Amino acid sequence: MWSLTNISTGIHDWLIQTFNPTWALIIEMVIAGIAVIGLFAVLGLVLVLMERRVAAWMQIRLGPNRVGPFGLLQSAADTVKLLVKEGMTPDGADKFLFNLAPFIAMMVAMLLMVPIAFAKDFQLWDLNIGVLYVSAVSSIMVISILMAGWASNNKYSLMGAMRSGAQIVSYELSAGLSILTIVVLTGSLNINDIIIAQADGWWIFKGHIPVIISFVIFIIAVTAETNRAPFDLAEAESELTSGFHTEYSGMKFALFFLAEYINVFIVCAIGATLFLGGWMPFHIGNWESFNHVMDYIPSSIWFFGKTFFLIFVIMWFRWTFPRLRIDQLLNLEWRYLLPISMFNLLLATAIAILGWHF
Amino acid sequence: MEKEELKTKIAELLPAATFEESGEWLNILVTPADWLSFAGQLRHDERLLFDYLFCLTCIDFKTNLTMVYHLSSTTFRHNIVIKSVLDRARPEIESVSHIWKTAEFHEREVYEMFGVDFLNHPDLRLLILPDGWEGKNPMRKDFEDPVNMIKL
Amino acid sequence: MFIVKYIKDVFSGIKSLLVGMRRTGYYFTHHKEIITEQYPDNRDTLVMADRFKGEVVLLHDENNEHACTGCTACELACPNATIKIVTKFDITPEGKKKKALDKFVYHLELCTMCNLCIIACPTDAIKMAQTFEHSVYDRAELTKILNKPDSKIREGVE
Amino acid sequence: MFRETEIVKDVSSIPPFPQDAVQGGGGAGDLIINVGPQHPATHGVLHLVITLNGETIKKVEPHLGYIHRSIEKMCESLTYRQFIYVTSRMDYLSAHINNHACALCVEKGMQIEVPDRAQVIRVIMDELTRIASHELWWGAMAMDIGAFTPFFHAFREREKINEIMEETCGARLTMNYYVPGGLRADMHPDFQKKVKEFIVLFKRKIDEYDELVTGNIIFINRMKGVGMLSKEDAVSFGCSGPAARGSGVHCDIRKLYPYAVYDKVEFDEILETGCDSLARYMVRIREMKQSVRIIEQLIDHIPEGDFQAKTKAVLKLPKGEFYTRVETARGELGVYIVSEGATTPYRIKFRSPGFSNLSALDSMARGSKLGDLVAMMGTLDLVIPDIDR
Repeated sequence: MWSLTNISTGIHDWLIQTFNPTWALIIEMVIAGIAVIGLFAVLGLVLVLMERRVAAWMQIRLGPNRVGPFGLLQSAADTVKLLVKEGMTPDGADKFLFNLAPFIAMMVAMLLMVPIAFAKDFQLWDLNIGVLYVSAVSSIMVISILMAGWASNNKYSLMGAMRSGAQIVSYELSAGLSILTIVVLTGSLNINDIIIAQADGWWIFKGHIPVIISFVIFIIAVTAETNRAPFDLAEAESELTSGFHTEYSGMKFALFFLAEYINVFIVCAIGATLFLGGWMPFHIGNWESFNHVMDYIPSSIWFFGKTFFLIFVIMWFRWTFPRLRIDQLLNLEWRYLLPISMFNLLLATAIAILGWHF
Repeated sequence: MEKEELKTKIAELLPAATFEESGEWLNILVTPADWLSFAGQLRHDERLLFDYLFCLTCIDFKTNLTMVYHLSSTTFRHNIVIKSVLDRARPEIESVSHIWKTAEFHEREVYEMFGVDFLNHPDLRLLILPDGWEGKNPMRKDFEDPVNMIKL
Repeated sequence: MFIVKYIKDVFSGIKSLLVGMRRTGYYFTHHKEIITEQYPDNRDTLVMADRFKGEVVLLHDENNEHACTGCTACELACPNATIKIVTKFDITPEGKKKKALDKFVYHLELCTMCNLCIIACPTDAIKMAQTFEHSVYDRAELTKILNKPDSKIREGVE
Repeated sequence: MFRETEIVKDVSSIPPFPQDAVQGGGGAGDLIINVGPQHPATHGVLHLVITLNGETIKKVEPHLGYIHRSIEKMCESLTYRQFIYVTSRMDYLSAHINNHACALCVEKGMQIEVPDRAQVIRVIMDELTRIASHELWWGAMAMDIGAFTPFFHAFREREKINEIMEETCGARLTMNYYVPGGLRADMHPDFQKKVKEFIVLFKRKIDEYDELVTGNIIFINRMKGVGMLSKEDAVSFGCSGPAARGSGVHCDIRKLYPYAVYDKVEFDEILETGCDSLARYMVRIREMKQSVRIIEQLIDHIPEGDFQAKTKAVLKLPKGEFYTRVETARGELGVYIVSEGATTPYRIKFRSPGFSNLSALDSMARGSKLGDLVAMMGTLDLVIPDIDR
């Protein structure tokens, strides 16, 4: 089976042999940092292009088709445009917080990248509380939005930020509860353990009804948490012009923009890991030969395939549904998602204890 | 109700009104002093029920300003036109915005375009013209704007 | 019962959302439905409707002759002062003075393509052209003189 | 699925808003925001000063005039043939219908008999315009609510109508096709064929609208109970068109005071009694189907004959006053001409539907959420040049 294991262990061994352990670790960190930043840039470009294409096709348009072959370089051109634009800071703004906010958004997105297993044995840090880490760090996101909204000294921005605060805090709950379903079934918070537990079938097939319910709730909750339509109340174009990033321009805007897409990628990666087996190929119980054939497809392709499928679903939502109103949004969480996911967690626990899953 | 019926009915309500029947609808000429009480009667009288004020405007006849109210009833489907001649130097008439709510906006428009002062209007401010507009009222016949008006 | 209604609500809600997603999903997979026109690329094949009102032109025939008598009917018909006719006096072979067109000034920047001048013209000298790419760098370029240099009125047009 | 919002029905329970607050600082806890003159939801240069308490609207105050061109004053210096074209620029989405109102008024004054052929073509054109206008409204309103895709789907059908218009009238938006006494030109030879093609296409596509928007649970919850406009208020505010018919006011000019050939075709006046945004939405959706019904009845029965009556070269209305009203896509458009017997009107007044409909916005919006305001503005279908004139 082709995997990235050899490359990563190779580099590690070479570094250990060449330098003393401290330096080796530092160099490894630098490499990881550069890799993450590189991944960020590439993902940002790919996801923006994907969003525009998905939107265009659903809207019976062609989408970007001018820059480069099939418009593939469109998002690169956009990046250049945003880079050379003037990044204005409004006069009445709290300058320090205003400039800090996009970087916090970006930092959160970077931190979230840590425990994700991109392929077999290809993970920045095999954290034993990986799932907990993700749900803890992702709630820092709201701080950057509140900061941006408050520091802009703009009424639209402030309203967007306040909406976003209420929204993210509420939806953390059901996202967390639906993650717990898997934790209960696996019995571990470690992301690698969760993936290994799905070696004989993904949780969405093995765990039947409770996992399917929690998968649906998870998708809804993370769509809300990443502020994407139909839950894009924080930027609600037709109501608040552009919400919390009304006053941002140039690179600072680009950072927010990028952070949004990276967040989408990360939550989809988590969803794919928990429910669809991460890099684990499609296995069915003890059909050895079938499983063996599936193993020939590299694990990174499995991972990215599943993640991009979930990203597509979230984009599909965005280009189909109207936006909810703020009170309806909170009603949906507190009256529907939260009770259902609590009940569902109970169900999942019962199934886990009784061993009714496959 | 037909024109004649309307005419007799209205003559009962307001003997001072003068009529003109040449047009499509019955035209009634009232004095500004009579207007407010007459409007209330038109709106609430059982047999008239003019509840739909569909057009409110003013005409500058150079010698006077004439307010024109087009009224209709959604119950009986009859229409009348009320006219009231105002003094051009000091045009004043009672507001009817509490009888027909649509009059509030229309009267504000007439106020700024013709300078008609509506007494007891709840919020008589400029609606269309920019804040701090000074000078004459644009829709009057003697208004000249040397910058923006092109004479053909 | 409350619970039954609750569950029913949830399912009918989800169903209505899925119906919408099926529609967008259909268009996502059926690219034949795409209706985008790639304008500057299809310029060669682009056919404008024959009545399209692009700009006013004065018709000239192959002898560089037009049918404009300089009667200013179009100038009077125009609501925007778009057309200005400048006339001159020609000397006919009999030695009489005759009014004729000197310059047909047309301000494209003022024109609203209302077509009233075309209706007003008694000799059908002007018509609407199907051009529509009028953008220029200088506003002055939009003021045009429609009669070509040295053009004359066609014989027999009164 | 979601709980219905509690709309504050009794507006008087909200304390009156201090007048000076709009100019300067607000009352305690009030947030004053300016929606417009440049804002994605106003679809034009409308300026609303909104006083908010949290997300709840306390007062909406429209400030107009950003696109005021004083068309009424302009028309005073244009002849009766010339002034019609200006009115296309008022409610640019129902340009044909505006022109129709003006042409009718001049014809009424001059007592011109319009040939049957012209009248039938006028009605077909009016109804096509109405469909096109409602299509645009549908897409734009869905976009206000937050769904972007319907906008493009609506434009696909609208484009077909525009093509028909372009072929016959020579323009896509401001056609100036109607002249006093009939039409400027006869219909294009392909006109009937194209319209029939459009009807086939439209009937197939209108069901998609229901799938995409009308049946959507989020959409229904955004619209239901939002922007209540009672029947009495609708009449008192002078609302007309779909905005009033959503409140159950019988106000379709085509039925009440038929003009052209509207008394010879069969169609239903759509009335909804919901009084809310959803009712106004449903009125427009159902009205499109009625427009198609009218076109279907007429398209095969366009009588032969002249498309224009013989008129004098210079039109002079006799001294007097003339008022005509027609049903545009937004409601009742009244044209009031005061003539002194000259070649130009002495005074012209356009009673535009948008102006009256807008005046109802304040009382509709009080007590609801900021997100509802865009839904209300969407279903009132405000076209700003129509309001400002």
